[in-house]
Amino acid sequence: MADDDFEDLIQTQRVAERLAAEALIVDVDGFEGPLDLLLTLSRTQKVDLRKISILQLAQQYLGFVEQAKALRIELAADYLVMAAWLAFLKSRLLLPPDPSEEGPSGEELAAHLAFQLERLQAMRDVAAKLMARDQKGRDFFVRGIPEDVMRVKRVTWTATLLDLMQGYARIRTRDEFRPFVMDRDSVFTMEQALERMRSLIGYAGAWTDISSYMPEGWDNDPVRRRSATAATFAASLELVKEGKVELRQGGMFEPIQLRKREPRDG
Amino acid sequence: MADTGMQEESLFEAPPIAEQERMVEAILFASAEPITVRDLEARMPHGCDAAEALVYLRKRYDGRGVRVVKVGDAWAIRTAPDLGFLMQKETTETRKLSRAAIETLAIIAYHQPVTRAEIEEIRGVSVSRGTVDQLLEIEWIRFGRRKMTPGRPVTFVVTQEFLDHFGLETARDLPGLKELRSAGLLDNRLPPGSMPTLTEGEDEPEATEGQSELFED
Amino acid sequence: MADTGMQEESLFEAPPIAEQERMVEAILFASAEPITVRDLEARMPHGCDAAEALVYLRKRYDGRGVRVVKVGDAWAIRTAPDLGFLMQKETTETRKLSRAAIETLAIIAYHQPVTRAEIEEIRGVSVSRGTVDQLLEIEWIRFGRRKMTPGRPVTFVVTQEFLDHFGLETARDLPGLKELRSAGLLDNRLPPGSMPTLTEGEDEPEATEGQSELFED
Repeated sequence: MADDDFEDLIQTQRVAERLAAEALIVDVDGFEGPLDLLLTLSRTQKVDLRKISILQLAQQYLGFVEQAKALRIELAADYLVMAAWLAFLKSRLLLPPDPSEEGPSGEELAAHLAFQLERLQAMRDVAAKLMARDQKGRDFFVRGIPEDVMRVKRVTWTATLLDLMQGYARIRTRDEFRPFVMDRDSVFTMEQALERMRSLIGYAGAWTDISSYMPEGWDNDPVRRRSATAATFAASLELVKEGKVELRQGGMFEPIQLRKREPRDG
Repeated sequence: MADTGMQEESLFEAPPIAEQERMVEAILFASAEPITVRDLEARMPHGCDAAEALVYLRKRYDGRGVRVVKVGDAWAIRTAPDLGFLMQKETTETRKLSRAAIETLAIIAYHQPVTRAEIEEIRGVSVSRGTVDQLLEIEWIRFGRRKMTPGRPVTFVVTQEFLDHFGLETARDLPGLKELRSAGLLDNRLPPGSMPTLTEGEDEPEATEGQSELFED
Repeated sequence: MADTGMQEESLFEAPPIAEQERMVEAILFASAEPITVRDLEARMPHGCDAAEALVYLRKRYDGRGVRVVKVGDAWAIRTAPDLGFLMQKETTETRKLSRAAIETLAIIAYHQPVTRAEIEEIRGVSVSRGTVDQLLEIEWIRFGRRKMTPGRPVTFVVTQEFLDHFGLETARDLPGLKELRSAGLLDNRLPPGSMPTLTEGEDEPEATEGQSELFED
């Protein structure tokens, strides 16, 4: 009978344990880490967080972890780290201070933990206050028909005085090159005139105006005409020097005439 | 009991017209589309007169930066038409003038008043309409008097805007070719002998009617 | 010539302040987003004082259905919060934030600029990437400057959108901020000696540099 009773008891305990274990798993999952768990546990003290007994809190936490272990609940590593640290803190708080020991005192450590709990609680409080504020799209609203801002791209053109002068200089420099090249174009050289006349003087038995030796197509443009006239005249002089032709002029500004020079005897 | 009765009654009493005006204002502002008087009233507390509130609201916005306007049989808030220009965002980009434009501008500055044909003769290439239009648009050149030559072609002259931009008092302040050369701006590759000597006079734009018009001050 | 000069001058003269007020009104009404004084002035004629115009405009809308509100260094028009009940149609379904996200947001708002490690230190748990991503995505937080501490970790700060959403002029107006500060709860108090090291955060994402902190002044 006693055995039966005992077995019943065990049975009952097992059921209770199982239920407790399930509840704890749920609870542990519901906590956001050891600090959250500590904060929840601290509420059972029903005092201002500033007056909380850290020693009592450490005991509560360690009790919780022990219970979880007994129920073979797997606790995340950080819960166990916190448990180890709280056990250390508890010993520091209980034992008289050892002057040879380095590091912060138990009171300092406890004070910081209290600060952490208070700070976390404060953050939760202001988070709630923040979310309770009037919110955009819920309590106040933006313009329903916003107008698009048309983007107008405007180009400002710029140039410096230097650009301007360089531009002008560029044109004028090109102008200076062009006459130089074009002069050659409209220049009838003496060599060209000589060549032309040498091929023609064979027929110049009678006096003829040297203007008739002007190359064709050079009399329309005054520049070209001047050049051709000068070249033809210079070529004539050259031919006289060579003894190939004779020149004569009736008077000032009279036409200059040319004829082939017959080789003289003696 | 009496209190509750009063409260209940006041719940069905329309808010004061000033409050109704605020409501219409907020709804018109936040609504994504124009909204009819009927729809306004459907959203406002029982007994409101949106049409009356609109009269007040319209008056309130009279002459303001935005107006309460009727769109079909609905109402909306819109920008005042004279402020439409504010709904444009201008971005300014500064670009260097093209070489063709600079050269054309330089010729006009040095030879004004100058016809298009003259510009083309000096540049040795035809001047595109776009280039002249661009310079006119920037307001660095403008039309001068017509030339008293056959066809009476229009001339171009530079503007005050041009002088301001380039920091010149008059177009005559533009340096002459000699100065350009001594400043090293002219290419000196040519053998000195083959270069036609430029005199100060050559660089000066010819004085004509159009020019005196520009330069008189 | 003289006329043109006069016209040009008047173009650079700022319009009367009443007109500037209208302009600010029109621009703010047209935009759903807050606009800075600088942007206002960029859109207004040369020489305008948008800040002064805003003082008048703000007063004008005092007690009306819509209000001129300051959001950081920008301005916006919003409906009066007491009329929110009229706007069921416009109500936007805000994404439900997790408790972790709300707490993280509050920690960033009150401790900014704050590193992930600091957030974790305050909450006592590691911050999941998803939480931060969600807050970044709704543009309530952004990366701040890197901390000048070993590893130069990135920091988080709240955005103008956050201020706009919660109707705050500046982060200094956060509810209870003063009390928290005077209670020393915003101090970055280091744990004395050997505290259990909290889970290290994942690799910090890269931050853009040169962002100003909201609490800097």
